[in-house]
Amino acid sequence: MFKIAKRNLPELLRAIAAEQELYLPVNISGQTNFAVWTEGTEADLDTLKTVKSPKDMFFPQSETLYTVKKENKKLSIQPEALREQRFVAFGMKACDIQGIKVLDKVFLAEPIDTFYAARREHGTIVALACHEPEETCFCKVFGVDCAEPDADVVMWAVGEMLYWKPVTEKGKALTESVSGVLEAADEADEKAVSDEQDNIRAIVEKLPYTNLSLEGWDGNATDAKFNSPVWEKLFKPCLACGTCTFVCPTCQCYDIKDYDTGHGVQRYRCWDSCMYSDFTMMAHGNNRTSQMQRFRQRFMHKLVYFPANNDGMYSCVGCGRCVDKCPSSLNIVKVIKAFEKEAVDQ
Amino acid sequence: MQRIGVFVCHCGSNIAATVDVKKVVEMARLEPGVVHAEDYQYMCSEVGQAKIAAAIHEKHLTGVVVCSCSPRMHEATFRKAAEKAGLNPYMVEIANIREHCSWIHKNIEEATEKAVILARAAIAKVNLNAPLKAGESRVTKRALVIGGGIAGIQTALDIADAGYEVDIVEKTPSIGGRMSQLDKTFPTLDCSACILTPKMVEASAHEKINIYTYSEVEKVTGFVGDFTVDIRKKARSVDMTKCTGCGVCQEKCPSKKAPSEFNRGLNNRSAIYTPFAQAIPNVPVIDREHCIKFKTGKCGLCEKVCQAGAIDYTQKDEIITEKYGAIVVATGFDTIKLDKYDEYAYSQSKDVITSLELERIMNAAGPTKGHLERLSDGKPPKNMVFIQCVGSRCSDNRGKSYCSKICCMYTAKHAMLIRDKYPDVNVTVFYIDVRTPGKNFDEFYRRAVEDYGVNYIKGQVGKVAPQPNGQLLVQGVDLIDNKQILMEADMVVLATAIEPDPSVRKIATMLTASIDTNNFLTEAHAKLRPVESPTAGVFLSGVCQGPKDIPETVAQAGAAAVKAIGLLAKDKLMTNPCTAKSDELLCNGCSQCANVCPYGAISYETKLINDHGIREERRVAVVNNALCQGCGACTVTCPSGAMDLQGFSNRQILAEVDAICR
Amino acid sequence: MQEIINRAKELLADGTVARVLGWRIGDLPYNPEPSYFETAEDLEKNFVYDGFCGANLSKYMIEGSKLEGKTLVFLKPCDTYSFNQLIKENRVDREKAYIIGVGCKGKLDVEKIKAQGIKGILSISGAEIEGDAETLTVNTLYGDKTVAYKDAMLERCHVCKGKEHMIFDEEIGESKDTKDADRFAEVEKIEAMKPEEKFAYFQKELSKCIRCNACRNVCPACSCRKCVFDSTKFDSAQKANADSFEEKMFHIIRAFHVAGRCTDCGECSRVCPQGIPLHLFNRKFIKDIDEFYGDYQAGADAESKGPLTSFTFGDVEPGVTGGRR
Amino acid sequence: MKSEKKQAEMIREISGVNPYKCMKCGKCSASCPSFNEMDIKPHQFVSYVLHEDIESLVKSESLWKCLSCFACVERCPRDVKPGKLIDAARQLVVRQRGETYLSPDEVPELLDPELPQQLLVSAFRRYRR
Amino acid sequence: MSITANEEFRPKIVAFCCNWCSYAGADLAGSSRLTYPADVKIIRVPCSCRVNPMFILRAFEKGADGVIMCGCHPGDCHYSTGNYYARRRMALLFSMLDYIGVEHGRTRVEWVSAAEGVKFSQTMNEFVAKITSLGKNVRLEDLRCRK
Repeated sequence: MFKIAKRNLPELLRAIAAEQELYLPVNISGQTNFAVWTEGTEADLDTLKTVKSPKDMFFPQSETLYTVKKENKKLSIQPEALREQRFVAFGMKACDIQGIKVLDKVFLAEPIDTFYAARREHGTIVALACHEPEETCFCKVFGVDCAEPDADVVMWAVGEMLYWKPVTEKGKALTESVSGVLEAADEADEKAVSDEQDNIRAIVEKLPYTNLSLEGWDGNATDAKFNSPVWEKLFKPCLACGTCTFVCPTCQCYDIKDYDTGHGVQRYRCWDSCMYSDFTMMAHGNNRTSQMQRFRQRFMHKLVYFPANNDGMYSCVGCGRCVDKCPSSLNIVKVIKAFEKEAVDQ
Repeated sequence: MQRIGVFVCHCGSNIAATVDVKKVVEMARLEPGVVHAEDYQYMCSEVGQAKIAAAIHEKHLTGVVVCSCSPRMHEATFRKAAEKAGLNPYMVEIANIREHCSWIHKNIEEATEKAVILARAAIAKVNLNAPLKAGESRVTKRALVIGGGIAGIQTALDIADAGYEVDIVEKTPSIGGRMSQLDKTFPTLDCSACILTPKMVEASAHEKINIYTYSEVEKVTGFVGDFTVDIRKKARSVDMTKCTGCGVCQEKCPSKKAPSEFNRGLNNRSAIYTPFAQAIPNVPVIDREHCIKFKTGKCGLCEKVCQAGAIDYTQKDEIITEKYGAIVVATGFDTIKLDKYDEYAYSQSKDVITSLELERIMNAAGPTKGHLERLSDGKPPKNMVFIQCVGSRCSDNRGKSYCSKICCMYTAKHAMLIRDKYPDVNVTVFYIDVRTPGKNFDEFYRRAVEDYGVNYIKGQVGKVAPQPNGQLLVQGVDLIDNKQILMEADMVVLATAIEPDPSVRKIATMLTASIDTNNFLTEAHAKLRPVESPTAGVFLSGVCQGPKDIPETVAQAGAAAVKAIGLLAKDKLMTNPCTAKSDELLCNGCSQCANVCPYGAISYETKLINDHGIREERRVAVVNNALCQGCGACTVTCPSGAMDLQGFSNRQILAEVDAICR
Repeated sequence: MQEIINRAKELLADGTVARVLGWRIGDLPYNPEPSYFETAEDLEKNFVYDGFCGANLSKYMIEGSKLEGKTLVFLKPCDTYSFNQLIKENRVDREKAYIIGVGCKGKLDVEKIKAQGIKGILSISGAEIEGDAETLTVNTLYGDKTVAYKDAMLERCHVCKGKEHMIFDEEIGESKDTKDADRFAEVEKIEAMKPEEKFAYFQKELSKCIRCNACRNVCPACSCRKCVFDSTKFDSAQKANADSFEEKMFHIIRAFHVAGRCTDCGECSRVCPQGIPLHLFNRKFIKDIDEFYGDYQAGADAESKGPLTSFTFGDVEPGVTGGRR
Repeated sequence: MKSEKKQAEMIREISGVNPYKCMKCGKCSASCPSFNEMDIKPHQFVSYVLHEDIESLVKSESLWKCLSCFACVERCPRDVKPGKLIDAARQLVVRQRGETYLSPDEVPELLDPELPQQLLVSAFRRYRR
Repeated sequence: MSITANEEFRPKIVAFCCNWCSYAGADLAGSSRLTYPADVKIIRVPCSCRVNPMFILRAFEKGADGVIMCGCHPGDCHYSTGNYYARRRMALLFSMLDYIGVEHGRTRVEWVSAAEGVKFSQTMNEFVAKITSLGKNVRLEDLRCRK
């Protein structure tokens, strides 16, 4: 394990950025999101959750797939190059990393999504343990330990210090490249980190959602849940906006669109939301015609269909972003609780 | 995908001298959808048109772009040519490479590049064109004239003489209107009744004219060529088929306290009455408000004295529904109320009167049998003062901002007549300006001054004060002498502003015809379409459109008739196919489009809509193609883009923008 | 609040209304959700009306109007403007709504509380509709904190339109005028900037936009069945900001489409997950409309024609206005 | 002349009157109770302002003969309101006198309890501003 | 297609002209041989009230450097009232564009009658000069449309 004084953080960042592209949480006009570091950029490690999840770095909101050029009446196709430069995702949280694991299940399964795979291959994740979890957090429910994120490098912020522990080969290589700015940690430091972990875990126990039960939610629950009358009441406040899906670290649906540039066509993909009325719209119309059906789809997917196809893995990580951001204060927790209540009522 | 042919015209050297037409042809070939491109000396010539036709046949073209002069010049030519060759005419677009290109640019390279871009934009548009078909609608060969004054009568006569059925709807018991109330007419001083009555008789006798008096328009639906109108025939209480017009009922009627509308309330009439002796139809009505039989149930005298047995107390209002192809509005005018002009003491003294009241006083059939006398004491006046512009040309909130146009002339007429008949009466006229544009008008006014000694004073009257001795103290100013004038008068006559008859508001709403801030009906174009309303099939006759004197009214009445005849002469109306169209699936039914439509072409219907499997009742906009003129105001107002304009659709214009900016 | 619940129960019991549209108590102290209630029991147990009930329920009445029978809907003074506007546009049925105008003393924004560094919120007191608390006490995992009520208020409440309900069947509760700022001050500040500063300001704000459409979907004026930005009928459909142009296009066109119809209810700014001050667009149009064509408040009535569907002969010329200040 | 122009502008500004609206009907003069006392007549006020001859207007008898009865203001059909012009001209004169006019601070000293309130207000309207 | 070899900035300008007045005015400018730069390309619309703000933004998106809208003089609209609505719409839109920092002057409205060929050509000359002085539109273009 290594350490660096928080005040020396810019040195560390400079050292990383000297080698590769560096993404980290930055506050831009009041909101913290992941952004590219350039000299002078101030890191915001105090904000627990970025508004958008860091999945953007691996699966951007929109990316060009290929370009069709038109010269007179001839067409030529230029495929988009895959990512070749290495980069570091600095300051990701345990839940976000769990989110990336969910995305891996989708994009790294055959047929492999080459754009995603290239980014995963070239990205090194430096995680930060959650110093002060908040009331909207419920990662523990999905088995995530925010005191010990599963990353290439893990960091803990304790007092004036930042502790740095390389975990994987990638992490070790990164540590090697920045060793000049890191100090070796001693036993007292080990103790400080383990105290911090205890501290974090103790807070997690006190979080209002920590004891949320997932009983009844698994890959076999389709029949039990799909036809429940609860959905009909639950969806009512839903505005059919895409906030929950766009801040979610695991939502992976996208649409493919063409843009006419006047001298050709850019084919690009962009995030889509199952909350939108034109989601999976086809020539005959839409296979989910009501907002209730679309609403149900989102939660059935996260809590039933995804585990059914991925060895029981839920595609919710308990980051609580939807709890924070839903304009009508709806969220996955309310959904789970509503079914819990239904079970009790019966 | 369209199969487009591009035809580039040299226009002799008009285009070819500055635009490399071969290059335009070559570049056009590369555009999507283009399967044919050629150039020719004169595309609009027989040979040029034949080339287009040949290409349409040989290459199975679905669209044509002609790069030539302005579409305002030859669009119709090329569309016709295409239609002859079997192509829908609306699949033709013009790229204007002459007026907008070759004629204004000198550099051949620049002009050629621009011509290519203009061609490209036209091609991009044609790629999205859809065949359009002009709609057809039937024309009901019958006209409705609302208002039975001189304007309405003249319009009806002209239309009827052309062989079409005309109905006149008049709200009072007789046709004749304001003109029937006048004594003499300027500038010839003919007796008004003498020239009007024959026209009234002619109208009532005309086999093509049907007159509904004591009736009002209740409801109008439909559109140009096919209006359906409900007319309320108010209960007359007299059977028109039996009444002989003998007048005994009016003589015997014991209720004689109703103010006479015809005499502007200066005297009274009986409860059963015809407004005036020459009324047409000469059938009285019972004014139920004043009739003793209706008020108390007793009396019934008229029924007893009527030998024809025409009195029918049980008559009810009747609604007649009739179809019309054209509607002419001729609702006329009234004088404004004078309650805001108390400085003239109109409400305080019986001897302060309006000019229209003076007409009645001067008239032999009027309340004073034509003797000029004071209404307060019946004495003949010695000094009379006329005040001009009462309520006209006022930009404050008391009167009307416009000039009432007729007052200068009728005042000169009154002054002259009085001086002629009563030479010892002094007549003073206070005026701001004397406005006499019109044939023999200024000569007429000058005669009043020069031959009849009417005292015209440039200046206004500030106050009229009734004195205890019954005289009227007039305080005015003479701006030429720069003196204030205090004079005593026996009578003061106010040239009161005229305003559209109040009934016009309701009628305008029913017809969706627009009215201006003064309640005058708006014409379709202030200069070029002065007798048409913007609402197709509705025409304007007389003062309802703006202040007019009799000759102007008659001229406009004739013009409105011609316009109506032009419409009625058609068996079918071809509608402009470039009209707005609402997409029912996108329409919110929010009514914003109807708010900006100048033609009232948009209505709303509640329909069962199947939106990709969701069936629900929705309020949606429906465009009437016969009314829509294709301006596109609605399309921009529509936030959801449900409303689009055929021939100039959102996608077409965006495609042109894209092509130009490429 | 009990008075509101009791009245709702009465109206439900006597059959005046078939359901109640209100706010359902959340699972956190600050997240009640718009919801329907059909039983007295549900109302008694789960209805809430407090400082966090910022959601404008007017728009829900579009769907509510399609339901059988009348719906009792609670509207705050500012919400009633939206409701009027929806009536004007035939999007809601007045006959299907029983409106209780509820009092309001300024609504709260949890983001503003969190922005003061308060995290781990477990409970909040002082947000109740009863009483006149000037301070909120926030109990958190990391100790008790206090925030001045005013400092936690939504932006829109600082420029409150007033205490009057524009439309209602009955009113319950007192309102407080919370206006303490000039409605157009922010707009004027931007107007005074140099073009490059303006551009930089909006570029920075709008670059945060994630095109979640929350602003559009919550907006009572954006009541189109299908938005032009979703419709495949034109080449205007956009799903993401693939280029910085698109976020501008979306927000300008959206503001333009609601110009003259926007009641300035502030919901767009309230719901934006990225905290973009979207009201600055709408308010610019409102300010211009007021200045060019005379003061106009959308939703003040349900009949008048809006400023973009009317005109006067002497309107200002477009060229002149762009450069005025 | 330049100061004349400025004065004309000031009169237009103080009175809020647009003299171009005048259609020279003379209704003001016809209504004026002080007409005969005046050397410049009410309808002429407008043209003096229009022609920017404020000097003559200010020196005229009329300036102090106007009773401020506002008959002309009430009856003017064009919203030109000569009475307001003359009122403005008076103010111009008062302003030119400099500091000699009444200031609100002095009012209490001058205040006679017997003095009708209306007179005070009308004095203010005429001589201050 | 390259026109001139030098690097001189040639603006792209879109002009929306109503069919009844301004398009005819442009025709008159043409038949009177009143020149203006070829950078102006005219799109014919039935009435100025057909011009959707979307069209104007679209032109900028695709790389236009200036957009001008011409219609009948207020009061002379062929459809009586169309240009009054257009006037309000454009007043608000232009003010908004100014507000977000798009250089004032890239947009313009001019009322040109069918008889005003001279005015049309003068207006276009002025507008092209103005846009040329402002330079390339970078604040509202979509970078994907750059070549």
